[in-house]
Amino acid sequence: MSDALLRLRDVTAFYGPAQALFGVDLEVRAGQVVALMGRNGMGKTTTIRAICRLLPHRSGEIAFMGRDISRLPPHRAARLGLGLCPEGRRCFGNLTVEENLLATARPGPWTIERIAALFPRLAERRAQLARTLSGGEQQMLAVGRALATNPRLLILDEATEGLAPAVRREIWSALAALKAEGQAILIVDKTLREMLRLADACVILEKGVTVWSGPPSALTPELRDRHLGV
Amino acid sequence: MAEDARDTRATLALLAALAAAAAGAHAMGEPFYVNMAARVAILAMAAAGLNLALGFGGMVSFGHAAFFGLGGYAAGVAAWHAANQIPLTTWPIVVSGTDRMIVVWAAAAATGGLAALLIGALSLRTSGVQFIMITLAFAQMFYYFAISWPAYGGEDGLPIYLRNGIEGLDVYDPLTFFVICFAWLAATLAGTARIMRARFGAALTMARLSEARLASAGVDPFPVRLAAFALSGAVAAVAGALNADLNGFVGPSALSWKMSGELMAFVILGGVGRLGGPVAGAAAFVLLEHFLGAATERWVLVFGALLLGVTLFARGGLLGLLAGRARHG
Amino acid sequence: MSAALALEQALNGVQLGVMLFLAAAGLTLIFGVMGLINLAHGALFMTGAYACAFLTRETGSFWLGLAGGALAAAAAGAAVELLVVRRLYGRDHLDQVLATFALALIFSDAARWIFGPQPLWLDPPAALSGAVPLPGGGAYPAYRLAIIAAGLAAAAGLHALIARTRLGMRIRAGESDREMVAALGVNVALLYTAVFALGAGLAGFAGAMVGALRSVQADMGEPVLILAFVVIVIGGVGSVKGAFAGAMLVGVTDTMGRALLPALFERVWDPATAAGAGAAVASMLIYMLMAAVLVLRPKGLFPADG
Amino acid sequence: DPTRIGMITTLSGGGAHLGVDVRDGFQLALEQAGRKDVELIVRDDARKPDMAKSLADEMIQKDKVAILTGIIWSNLAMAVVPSAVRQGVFYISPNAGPSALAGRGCHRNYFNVAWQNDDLHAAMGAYMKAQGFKRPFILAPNYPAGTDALTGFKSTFGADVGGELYTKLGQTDYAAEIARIRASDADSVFFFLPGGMGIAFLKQYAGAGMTLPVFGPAFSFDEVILGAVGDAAIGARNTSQWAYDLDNAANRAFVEAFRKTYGRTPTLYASQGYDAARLILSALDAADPVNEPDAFREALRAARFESVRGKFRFGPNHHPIQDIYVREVVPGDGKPTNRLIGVAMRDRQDAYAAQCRM
Amino acid sequence: MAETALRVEGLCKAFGGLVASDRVSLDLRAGEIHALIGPNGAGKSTLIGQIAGWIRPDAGRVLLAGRDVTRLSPARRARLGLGRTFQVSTLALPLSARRNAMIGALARAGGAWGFARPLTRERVLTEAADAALARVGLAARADVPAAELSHGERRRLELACALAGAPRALLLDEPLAGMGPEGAAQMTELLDALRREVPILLVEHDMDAVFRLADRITVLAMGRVIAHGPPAAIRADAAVRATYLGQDDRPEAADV
Ligand SMILES: Nc1ncnc2c1ncn2[C@@H]1O[C@H](COP(=O)(O)OP(=O)(O)OP(=O)(O)O)[C@@H](O)[C@H]1O
Ligand SMILES: Nc1ncnc2c1ncn2[C@@H]1O[C@H](COP(=O)(O)OP(=O)(O)OP(=O)(O)O)[C@@H](O)[C@H]1O
Ligand SMILES: CC(C)C[C@H](N)C(=O)O
Ligand SMILES: [Mg+2]
Ligand SMILES: [Mg+2]
Repeated sequence: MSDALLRLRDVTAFYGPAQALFGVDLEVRAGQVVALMGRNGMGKTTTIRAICRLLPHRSGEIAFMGRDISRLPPHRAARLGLGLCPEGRRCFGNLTVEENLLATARPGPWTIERIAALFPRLAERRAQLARTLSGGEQQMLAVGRALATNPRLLILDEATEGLAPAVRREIWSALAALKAEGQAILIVDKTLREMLRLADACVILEKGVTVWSGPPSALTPELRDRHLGV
Repeated sequence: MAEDARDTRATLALLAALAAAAAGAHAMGEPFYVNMAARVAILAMAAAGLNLALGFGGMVSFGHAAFFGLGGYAAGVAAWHAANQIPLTTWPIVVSGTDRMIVVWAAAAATGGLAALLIGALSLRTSGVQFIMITLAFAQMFYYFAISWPAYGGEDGLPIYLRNGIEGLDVYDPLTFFVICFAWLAATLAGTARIMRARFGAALTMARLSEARLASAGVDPFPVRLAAFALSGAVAAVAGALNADLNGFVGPSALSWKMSGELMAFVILGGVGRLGGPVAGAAAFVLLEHFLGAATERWVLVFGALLLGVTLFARGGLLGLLAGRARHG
Repeated sequence: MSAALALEQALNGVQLGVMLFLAAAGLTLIFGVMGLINLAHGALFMTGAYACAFLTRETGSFWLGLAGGALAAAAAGAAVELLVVRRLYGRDHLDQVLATFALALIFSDAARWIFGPQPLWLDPPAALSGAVPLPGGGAYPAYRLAIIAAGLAAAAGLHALIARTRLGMRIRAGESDREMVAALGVNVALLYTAVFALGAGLAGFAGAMVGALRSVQADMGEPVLILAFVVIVIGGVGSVKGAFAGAMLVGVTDTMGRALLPALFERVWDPATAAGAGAAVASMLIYMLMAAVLVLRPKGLFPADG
Repeated sequence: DPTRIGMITTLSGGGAHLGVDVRDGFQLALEQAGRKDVELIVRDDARKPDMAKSLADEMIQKDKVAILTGIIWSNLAMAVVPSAVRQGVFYISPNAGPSALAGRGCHRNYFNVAWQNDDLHAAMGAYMKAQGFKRPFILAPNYPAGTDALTGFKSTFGADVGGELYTKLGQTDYAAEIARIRASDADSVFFFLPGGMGIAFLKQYAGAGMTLPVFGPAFSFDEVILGAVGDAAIGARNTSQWAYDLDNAANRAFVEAFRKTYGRTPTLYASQGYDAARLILSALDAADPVNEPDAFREALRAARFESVRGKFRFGPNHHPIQDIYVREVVPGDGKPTNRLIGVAMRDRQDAYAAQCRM
Repeated sequence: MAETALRVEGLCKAFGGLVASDRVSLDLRAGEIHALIGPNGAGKSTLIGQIAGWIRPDAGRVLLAGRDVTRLSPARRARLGLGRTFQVSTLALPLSARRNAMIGALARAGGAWGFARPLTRERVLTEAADAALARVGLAARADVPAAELSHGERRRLELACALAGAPRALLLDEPLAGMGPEGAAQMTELLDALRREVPILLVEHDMDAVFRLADRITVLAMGRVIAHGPPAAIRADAAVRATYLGQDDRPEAADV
């Protein structure tokens, strides 16, 4: 048996006629932090879109909590406990900070107050329209919005992109706190050092295919050079 | 292209059927059905004009009744002035009314084309819904003007007691009049086919399918679209003039939004962006209106359901059923 | 023009504006959230009026009729969304225009079929018959005041719904990023049906109220639909605030134009000509307004995305 | 071959009950006559001139009718009649009587069996003047019959009125107009708003708390309209060439038969439809319209039928010369009804007859 | 020094508060491939848009072969010799590959105002189109509708459309996006060969291709040029590694 929270087997995906994923395997267990890695354009975001049912399904297995979700509409998948913080933040610009958190919130341990305590900056900006927030604040809001859905699996796609170093550090420490509470996280990020420090397992994609997976300790410099270009 | 050839064949078959229907009705001494065929030809011509903008150019105009109606009024006003022997203008030069068809057609085409040029120049600055709505609004402007401007009948419309004529032809003979309308329709379709196969058509098609690609190739989409829109308006106006002559009447309803909607419905019903689409659509409409109208009072309901069905399910329109799958969208 | 007359005409303008707002709010909401042009909106307005007339006749109570009118229109809207409109979201505007044009034809002919070709007459409730004195010596029909009040209340309610409730937040979020709303667990299909029903219900409410003032007939929705288009294009397609501003502008412009222009023209022409020309210019006035707004601000006064 | 009669009339929309009554009155007369050789084709014009025009063309060309009738509205009549009569068809108007067709535009094949548009209004002008009103506010829709109406009114009352207003044909919201009446110094209101327009106006007029006495032609106060308007109309006075309580044998029989067949009291239009049919039938007895058009025309001109309005004859322009009565709206059985209170004008002949050269 | 085909001077563009181009200057010389790289949202496409005339810059100039074209429409610039492809395909899918390419040659061969002669008999156009198709290796696919072409073939057709207009400078926005490994290799080869005919400003996320093709690289981040130079220098640049290429285990320079 497998205690996998999320499991992908040989998943393919297309943007119209263009194939982006050619065979992705991936597994996240309860309480685990998994880093999804690969160079630009290798299919990380696409994999996440496939998980969240934002792309039509072609082939392969996508299971969440032991249940096949490949045919579900996005909202049903989300309600099973996927909390997405998407690439590019995509906050609801015409809603206030508080409304962004409330609009899609679901009951659970993550209340608005708790999120406000995690990101005090958001609490200060409660009534401000999201589109007028700075990039970093929007990023916090996107993370907070995903948490407010009280997910079983938090999915972070480039959650530190374009952020000032200080803000970035705040986010990393918040994520460490989440991990300590047992929150499962699937994470994509450009800053390897911080990510690897947090991750329990790594998955590397190249041109839409899973080419390697294993614990961070097994990620040799040779592997990094070959697959991550560093 | 193979599809083109099929399209052309279907179009020719439709035209032949229309001509045969008129000839048959004439032989059986049924002038009413000859006139009905003329009505099909006229409406098909107007829809073919719209098809140039909407089908081939991708400009969803909800205001083509403006041009159709203006053409009708051009004919009506010219005839009114001729009948009452009042000059149209006395300054700077005296222009008198006329009942010569050729002059009326030229006047209608000029009026419709000019109006389309003006409306197009303003409307083509917008796109999408705004375009749909602003063309509708401009057409409504003409509609309300016609309704309330008392000089030419206002809401009551303008009866044309004397049909405009051509030297040497008896235009009161239904078959002669049909032949005139039919010739116009055939010329419109042939002209459209010709233009669409030439450079201009290629550019117009590209403006619809991929405006960015066209501009990147060094051709400004705006003038191409505007020219197609003006041409389309001119064709609709000539059809409007013929229609006024056929009915012996032109009124504001020729300018109403329902007329615009119906013209659009002909194009879609027949098949968007297909040469013969407007003919199939107009013929289906007129036939439905007449025979369904005779059979059931609820023909509008049936027509609506049919239109809905075609829009939702048969995306190539009637011609799509006849000549193969949809070209549009 | 005396002050009393000016006040009365201003109220007339506001009353027309309020009615237009109710009709336009649904249209603009539907467009803003779902990107759909709905030509059948006028038919939903008519549905509300017929349902109200029918229920009032059957139950004897105008109030039941009014509530039933709004509900019937909302139900019709939901049905239309589920059966037809749902298939049109991804399509281009041409298909939307045609399909909803067809729906409009079907609705009005069905109404003729069910209720007969002749108009129905509906009386305002007895409690609201008669006129209320105005300051300055005039008087104003109580029912029209009630329409203004109900319309403003509905506008306020709609504003509260959109601005304060979670449903409203989701509707607005859907305008901003439909995919993310779904990815975060909201059933967008259901949300759309709800928005469509809400818009239809508002239109039906307006139709029911106006039905008691004028007459209830199958083609009553068309002029309202066209005016509602003008309203939302002026106000900014997709913006409820814009719809309110646009509706008031159109209502007052139209009424004032009709009230003032003929009188103005009478100084030059005889009454018949002046009435004709005045009416001509007055009814074109709002279209000129619209053209001017679009030339100056192609996205309307309050663009939804800005 | 049977004689075909085409009836184009308004059966849907704001003025539908007018057409319905004309049709019902006409059909009643046909049934009573029981003639197998007369065929009636009825079509709805939806009060649209272009629709009426194309229906007329269809009836003439396809159905080959010999006689057309039925049109309610003057603007529709103006679109249809001139070309129809030119094509050799007879047109018998059961209602619309635009001045253009009574004067210079008259035609030998055109007969009006109701009244010329001015008639009832001219009678009301005379009546109101006699009653001592000084400043009536007058209004009508902006179309041929509307202009005829106000012209007719002023031709007897004089041009000095308290206010004059033209509204849009088919308009159903009169808030702005009522505000103007309120703000004027008028002492009474005379309006010509046929069909649904009158209902909307009267309801809104009462709802606005207006109390100036109202006057109008009979169409604005027929039994259908009174049923919709209710008590708001009580006290209003109107002019008519006919009333259901008019005392003559033909009328008594007609009202009774109509009530029996249709379960309602006939209106003015019903009486006009009835008279139109009876006129046609009387002429058909004398001649065939297709083969003997001249004889048929002479028979029409002789008007050898018993009109339900009593005395009836045609003037030289084929328009009636008749008495015009005054009626008052009084409380009735559940809903208000009209009562004959006097005569406004005797042997009224329209003012355009002199211009007609046939 | 080689002749400058295209020069951009101090371009600025802000969308509301977001600065998408911040005083960007660069040039494109005859015979070279100049790569423009940077994180998502760095402003690469926005820059291409401004060069091609789709987006009006707030400040700065665009010079095409020395001529200031900053105020000209995209079509005018194209007529002056600026060719481009788009990040998202702009092909007319229902039309054949040849028909797509013929449109590319339209302006060069006299413009759109021909109403009578069928396109199929326009020798200049067909020849220009066929030559361009042959150049990208699509000669055999000329009569196939674009919709039936594979993704890689479409990207090449897009290129052929641009080439049919005989451009004097070419802007390519992610020509390798969505291609499999072989497709990418083919396209890389094609671009390599093309540089001799027309200089290319290349936006691309595929670093293999970029480092293989580029004569020079400009790196954008948050609208600003953060590095500029030959590939080797860029690969070694700390700031570029930090913001774009990605970090290794060395301490992050920018991280405080
Ligand atoms: N909307 C789209 N349409 C077509 N192709 C796309 C689309 N989005 C991404 N792609 C292509 O799919 C492939 C995978 O992209 P994806 O965004 O998943 O990469 P990624 O690993 O997330 O890259 P990055 O590190 O840049 O975020 C790329 O080749 C990209 O060009
Ligand atoms: N019309 C616009 N309005 C507002 N913001 C815009 C607009 N166009 C682009 N942007 C923003 O400007 C920034 C630069 O966008 P641009 O498309 O140039 O990025 P890019 O470098 O091409 O990214 P990618 O590699 O993902 O294609 C982004 O943040 C984008 O969201
Ligand atoms: C209903 C009628 C009073 C109409 C009027 N007689 C007309 O000619 O239009
Ligand atoms: Mg990504
Ligand atoms: Mg880009």
